[in-house]
Amino acid sequence: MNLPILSIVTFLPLAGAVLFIFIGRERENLLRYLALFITIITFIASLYLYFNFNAQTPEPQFVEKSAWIGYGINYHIGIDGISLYLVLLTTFLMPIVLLSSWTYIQSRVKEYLIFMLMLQTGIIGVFVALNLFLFYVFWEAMLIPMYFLIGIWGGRRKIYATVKFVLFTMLGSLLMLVAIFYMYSLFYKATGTYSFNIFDYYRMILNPNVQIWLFLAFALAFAIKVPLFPFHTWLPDAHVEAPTAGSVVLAAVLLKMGTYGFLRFALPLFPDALQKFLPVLAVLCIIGIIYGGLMALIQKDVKSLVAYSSVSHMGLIMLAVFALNIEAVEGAIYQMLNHGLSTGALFLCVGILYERAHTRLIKEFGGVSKQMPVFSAFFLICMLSSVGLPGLNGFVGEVLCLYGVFKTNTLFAILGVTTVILAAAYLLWMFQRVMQGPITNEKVFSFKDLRVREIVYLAPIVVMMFWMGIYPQTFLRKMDVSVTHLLNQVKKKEAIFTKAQKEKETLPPSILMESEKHTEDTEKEEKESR
Amino acid sequence: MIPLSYFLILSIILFVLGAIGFFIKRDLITQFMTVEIMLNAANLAFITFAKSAGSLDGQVIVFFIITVAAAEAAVGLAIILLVYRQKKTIKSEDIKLMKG
Amino acid sequence: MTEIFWLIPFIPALSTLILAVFGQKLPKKYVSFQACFAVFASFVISVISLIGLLQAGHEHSTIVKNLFSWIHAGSFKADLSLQLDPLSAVMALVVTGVGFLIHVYSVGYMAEDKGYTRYFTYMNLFTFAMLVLVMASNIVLMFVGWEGVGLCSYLLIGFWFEKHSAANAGKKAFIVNRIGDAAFLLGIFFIFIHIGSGEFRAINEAIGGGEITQSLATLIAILLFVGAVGKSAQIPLYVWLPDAMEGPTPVSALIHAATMVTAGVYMVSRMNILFTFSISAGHIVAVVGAVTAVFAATMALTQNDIKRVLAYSTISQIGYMFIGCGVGAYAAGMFHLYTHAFFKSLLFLAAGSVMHALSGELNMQKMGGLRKYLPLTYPTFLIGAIAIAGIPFLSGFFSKDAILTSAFASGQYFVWGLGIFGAVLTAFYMFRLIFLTFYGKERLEPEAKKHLHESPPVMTIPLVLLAFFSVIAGYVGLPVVFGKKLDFFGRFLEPVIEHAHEVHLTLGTEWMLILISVAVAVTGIYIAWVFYIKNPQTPHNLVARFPGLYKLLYNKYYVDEIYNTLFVNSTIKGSEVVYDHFDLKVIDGAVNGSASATNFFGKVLSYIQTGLIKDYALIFLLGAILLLGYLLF
Amino acid sequence: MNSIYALSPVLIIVAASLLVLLLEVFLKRENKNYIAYISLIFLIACAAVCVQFWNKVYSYFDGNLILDNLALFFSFILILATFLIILISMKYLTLQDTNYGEYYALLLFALSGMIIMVSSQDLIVIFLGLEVLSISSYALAGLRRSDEKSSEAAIKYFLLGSFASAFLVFGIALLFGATQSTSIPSIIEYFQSESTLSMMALVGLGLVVVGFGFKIAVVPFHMWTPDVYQGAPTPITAFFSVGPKAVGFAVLLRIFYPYFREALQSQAIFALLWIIAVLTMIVGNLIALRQTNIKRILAYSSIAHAGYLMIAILAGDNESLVFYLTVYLFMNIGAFASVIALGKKDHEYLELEDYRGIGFKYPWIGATFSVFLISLAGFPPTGGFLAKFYVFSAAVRQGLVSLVIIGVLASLVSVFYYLRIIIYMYMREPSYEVDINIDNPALFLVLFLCLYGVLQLGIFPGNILVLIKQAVGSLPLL
Repeated sequence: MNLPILSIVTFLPLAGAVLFIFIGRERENLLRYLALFITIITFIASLYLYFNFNAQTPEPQFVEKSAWIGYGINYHIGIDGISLYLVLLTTFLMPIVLLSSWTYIQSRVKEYLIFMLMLQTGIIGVFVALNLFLFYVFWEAMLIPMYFLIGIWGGRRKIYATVKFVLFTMLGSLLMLVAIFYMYSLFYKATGTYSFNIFDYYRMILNPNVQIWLFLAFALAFAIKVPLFPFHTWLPDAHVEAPTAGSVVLAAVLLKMGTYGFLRFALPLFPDALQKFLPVLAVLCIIGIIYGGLMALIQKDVKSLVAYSSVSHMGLIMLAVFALNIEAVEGAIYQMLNHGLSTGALFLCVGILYERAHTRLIKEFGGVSKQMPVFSAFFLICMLSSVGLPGLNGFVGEVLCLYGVFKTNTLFAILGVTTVILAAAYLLWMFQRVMQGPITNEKVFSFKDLRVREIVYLAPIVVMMFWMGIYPQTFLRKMDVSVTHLLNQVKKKEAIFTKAQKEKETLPPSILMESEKHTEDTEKEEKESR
Repeated sequence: MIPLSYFLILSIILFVLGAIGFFIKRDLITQFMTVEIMLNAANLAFITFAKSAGSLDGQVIVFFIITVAAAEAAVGLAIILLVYRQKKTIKSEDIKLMKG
Repeated sequence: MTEIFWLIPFIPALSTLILAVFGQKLPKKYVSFQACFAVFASFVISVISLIGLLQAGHEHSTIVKNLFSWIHAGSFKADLSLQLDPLSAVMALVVTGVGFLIHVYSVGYMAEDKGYTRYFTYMNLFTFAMLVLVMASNIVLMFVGWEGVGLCSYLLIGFWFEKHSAANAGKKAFIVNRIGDAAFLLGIFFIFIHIGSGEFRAINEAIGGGEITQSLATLIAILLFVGAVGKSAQIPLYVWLPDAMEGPTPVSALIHAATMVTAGVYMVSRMNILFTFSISAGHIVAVVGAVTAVFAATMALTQNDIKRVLAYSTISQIGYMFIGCGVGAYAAGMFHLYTHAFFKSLLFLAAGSVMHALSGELNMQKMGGLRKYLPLTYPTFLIGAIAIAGIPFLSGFFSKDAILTSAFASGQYFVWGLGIFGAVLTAFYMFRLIFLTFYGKERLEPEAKKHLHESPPVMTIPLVLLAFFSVIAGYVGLPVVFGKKLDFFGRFLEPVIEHAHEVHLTLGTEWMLILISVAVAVTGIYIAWVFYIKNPQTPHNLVARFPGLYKLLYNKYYVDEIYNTLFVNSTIKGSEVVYDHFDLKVIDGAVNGSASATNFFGKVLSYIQTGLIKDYALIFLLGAILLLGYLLF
Repeated sequence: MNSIYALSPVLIIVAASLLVLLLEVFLKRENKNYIAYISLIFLIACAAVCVQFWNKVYSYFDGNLILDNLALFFSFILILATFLIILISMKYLTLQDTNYGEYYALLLFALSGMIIMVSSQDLIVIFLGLEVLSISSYALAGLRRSDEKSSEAAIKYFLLGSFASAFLVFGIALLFGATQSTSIPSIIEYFQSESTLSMMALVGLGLVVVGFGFKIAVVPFHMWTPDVYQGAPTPITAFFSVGPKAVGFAVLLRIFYPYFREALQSQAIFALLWIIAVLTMIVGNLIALRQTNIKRILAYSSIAHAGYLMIAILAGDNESLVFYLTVYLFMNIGAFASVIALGKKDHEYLELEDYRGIGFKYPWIGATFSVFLISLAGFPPTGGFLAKFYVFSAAVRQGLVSLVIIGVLASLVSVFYYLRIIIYMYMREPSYEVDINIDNPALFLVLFLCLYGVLQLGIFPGNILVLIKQAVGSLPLL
């Protein structure tokens, strides 16, 4: 494949952002249309990825690798069955998000669009990076545009929210950075060569005692991003204060970076430590599921309600990830996409309401359906998909997650099933108070039903919801192999440990697994320089 | 004759005196003078060592240091004058516009 | 000809799609035509496929049509595949047949409503979901229909969402159902783990082959049954059904009487092998059914809201069906389901027609003497009442009798006793209803009396038809006393229903039982006559005599209140407390606390920076001294 | 090879400064800018010489002055720094009436001192260079005669500076006594040969550390920094924050790099520097949280950065150290340049409050300033990130994990106050009018150059890394 399609998908938005710098800020509509155009092109390009994706191999595809800085820092990207969909999700949502903020963002449109595009590049980069350094660069770089998006276009407590968001995330990721360095040096000590290539790291088998610390560092970073139960408080603030578009991206894609991180790094790199911490993590997930649901039940602000609901949903996803079996993990990935669609859509709906009412307090609404029947139909569908109604996407993911969890631990599954009830409770109650009943607030009478633009960006999501609910094989088929491969890796390493522990061997800090295929990515460094 | 260590001890004493003097003295000139004392303590040390080693290096160095001290004195006094012209005082505790 | 059976659910689905997308633009007439036609078409097809089955005979009585593979992940495989066998055929027939009549009826009933199109969209959607439920060939797909009908009932109960009560009822129905569904889901998982497939056939084979243990079977059965309890409004999850009457009356007739609520019964019969295999599960089903039958009946005694009476009676009747299933007479249970579909929907529609006549009046205390005004509604209503009361030669009699007989035969006399007692109550409250509504002196609001009129033919014709069926439907399954081979229904179902422990009673006992149930019915009616026609004071005297009991019944044992305080409010209150004191104070407090702590240290340190040269020198010197000291010692 | 060429960079600069001094007398006040141009030309010439001498090791004064690649690289950096400083000064001087010819002369003298320091192997020569640097720095700090703060900065700098240099000299004296020499190689040789070090030698080394600790402003010898930075004319502050620091570390590098290559890490001196590094990072960052004056914030931030650089010293990883200093030059000068950009006749906007809404009022300044701050905070894809990345990864490789953890946490704190400035620039509505003099092409040139530098070093640092490798390759390995 001669065309570096993956790089194009990744960096096209950034190129757009750079281009924008040279366009006058007063030509707002030009900017808007251009941004929309760019994102759509990106989406189309990413579709190319989907159609030419070979589902038969777990190896990363569309790989591009070129020497960059040295010391094992290479430009190395590629996608497998896991990251493919997250990339697609991102590219799919971006145009929608831009459309949703078409009129909502009136001030500083130029900067807004620039940050949006930068954000997209950052996010996609995280999902495609196969070099740990590159991954970290994107992971951190992505914070900056988000910081501005919340901080400039946010609500009343925007500054508090955005600073909290950035510091919270950085706390985790900086410790992860240290862990990365540690692995880096371990690899150097083991092989005498520098590498950040995750496939080299996959081949590394670390001493359990070392693993524990590294795992904790990684897990913290990802757990904050997900967010797992005790680290969730940044989320409601960020969501409530962020502009609609921000919330959508945050909920739909950014949170997935945490779960993705677990799948891509924490699990295959530290299987042994994972086994140690599995109970704790699982319990946290379950607490998250129930706790998030209960908190969502009593929120007074629609947005924070949805925010807590995603704490609950993500809890389920993580629980499934930790179940470590094919059904669960596939379900988890599928549920990531569902959560992306449904929660994103819910935020869009909330945004639509907010544009009309300029409030998000539930008690200010009531009987909106009467005024906006079309909207209520969309809202209903999005809500139901989030509730996990069969026939819509949510169900497939949910049932797979729960089933997978059930396979490994019945009790956890039974506790996890409460989400089925809680989700229905808080969402339906919210829907009743907002959309149904008599109209109490005369402001509601002035609400206009959906504009064409709004329908245009809600419709694709709804279509996807039905599609993913009725014919999920489209998506499940292509992740099968990758997921199986991932799980095998974990199993293989565990086996080596259990063997080692049986024979009472004392493992060195790290040994290298003779892997069937050698990654030639490790370039020799002359010893003198050290 | 007097053992070299005595000179060394003297120089150390001088140095310490200077150092202490620097922060118990109250006005800029004196503080600057204490610094001069410390420099000269260093000079004394150099000479002592030069003697003990029987090499000239140390003695040469002393001249360097004296020159430096002189230069410092020139600039330093100029600055002190500048301060005096603005604040009409050379008490060092009156100089605390910037803190925190 | 039967191969096209898979079209049955998809015709309504298509119609739903069209209505949902273009509905707002289409003319009313067309909308109603399309909606009704869709259901009618699938009705025709189900008739065809039923005939096909009858011809096919027992050996190949099950046809499976696999449309496409739905979810395949690891060991979890669920296909979109439909199955036609006697059981599903009967259900499909009921659903489409009764459904069609109710659609037609709705054309008249909803004529004035703004949400006309929306209504028919939902109705078609419901028909689709219900048909998926009954024709699914694996349990996951069944769950799809299961939740689908739940959704539709949510939508249709809350059809007039401007009304708080309606919106509330809808939400309540959905959430209560979800509780059952959660259990159902777990049951599905157990099945997948231990049997490895969700296909009914595979499940039955597995159980037949003794692949799973008694206790496991019981566990699964109970989990599934909890789902059924939710859907079919049995104790303790029945609370949503009475409120569900907030929806339009045809909806109550179709969803909350004829079809959806009986889904539980269908599911149990579908899994009958499982339920028979685990004896204790069967007992539980029977007992729950019996208790519910009586419990609900008692609540029906004192209600004045005509629809609520019918709602409680529905609960109670479903209780009977579960008795049937519980004692292993699945055929009987299904039979009652089938007859009940006719007369209960008849009753609802008739009640609807009464309301229509009285411009929406529901309170029976504000009716009376209506029989001369409603020449068509009255007799049909009466037929329905007689049928449900269990007077011989009408459908209700046969089915109920079949259930009670087999209950007796199975030796669970306690259950049987409850059933009999329930029968008395049933007869009583039904005729209380009749007498209060159509006899005695008129207690109408003058306003309502002004434009009091019989309903239009589009509404009355379905009534007549349903009445007709309520009379004759029973004759497909005559009691065994008339000879085994006359029980067409039972024999038709045989291939899918295994006859576990069938005890043959002597003819004498059979007759005796029949007589008892007849006597019981008559007694009930007689008491009602005494109470409400002969000397209408008696109720008031009774109330005066036992005020406590009356209050208890009138307030439905305060169950709603108890649930509210016990579950709903406590949850909300608790969460609020946790949110305020834990989420905000503890967790977030920790976050902000660490931030301010850092800031505080910064403050402290910045005090050292006094701006005085001597202090700077002092720090410098101290530093130097410490440094040297460290180096030397 | 022994050649008089070794002197050429220093001589060029000194000549330049003398010439400038002369011109100052003859030129009229309004065309003082010529002086600037002339000095710029000389700087370019000197830089060219450095480039010429690359990979040729000239030395003179029997090895006391040696132009190895390290010296050349540092000289080049310092010349570049001075170049940029002069560019940002030109307008500033006229706006803030500091327009004295000796300004440039002093700057050049300071530069010559620094070049001497980086290109010398002998402590005494280094000391002399240091004094040349310091004395002109004292003068520069006090150059805004109209401003009391300026003179206060000068006096504080002067007194404490000379105090510190006294310690340095005495330390050198003791080392001389212990080792009979003042040349670094022989001293190191002594340290490695002796099994038990004489007390005198240790104290001497300690005092030397103290002396340089003052220059590079590590805790607890940092006290002067904020005040001097705040009081001095802003371009000079930029100069202080980059030049002396770089030089100080260059010297420490020469002393400690070979020192730590060996297994001497167990020694007390290592633990000592460890403590100093930790203190520096913590104190610098924490106090910075409280500041409201931009120059003070940057002052404390520069202290904190000294802490990170100490980590590099401890890790004995010269490459990362030099790279960090290079990046630091660009981002810090850039930051100060942005601060200078926000000034008008006789007034500078230095309080956080002034920065409300600047980002949208002056998009370019705001954007560039944000980039520099983000780089200082260490976000990718800027040079600041890569610099931290190298230092920390090197440290981890040397097993200094705990130190690195403290380091990253400290930089987490730093993120807060760097982003705080951005908050003011972009997320707060201006409360009063801020109008600045934007007709200042030289300044914008500098902004651009620094921006370029920061991004180039952040994204494609390859070539510079090669140069740095060659530079530190010239260090003696024992």
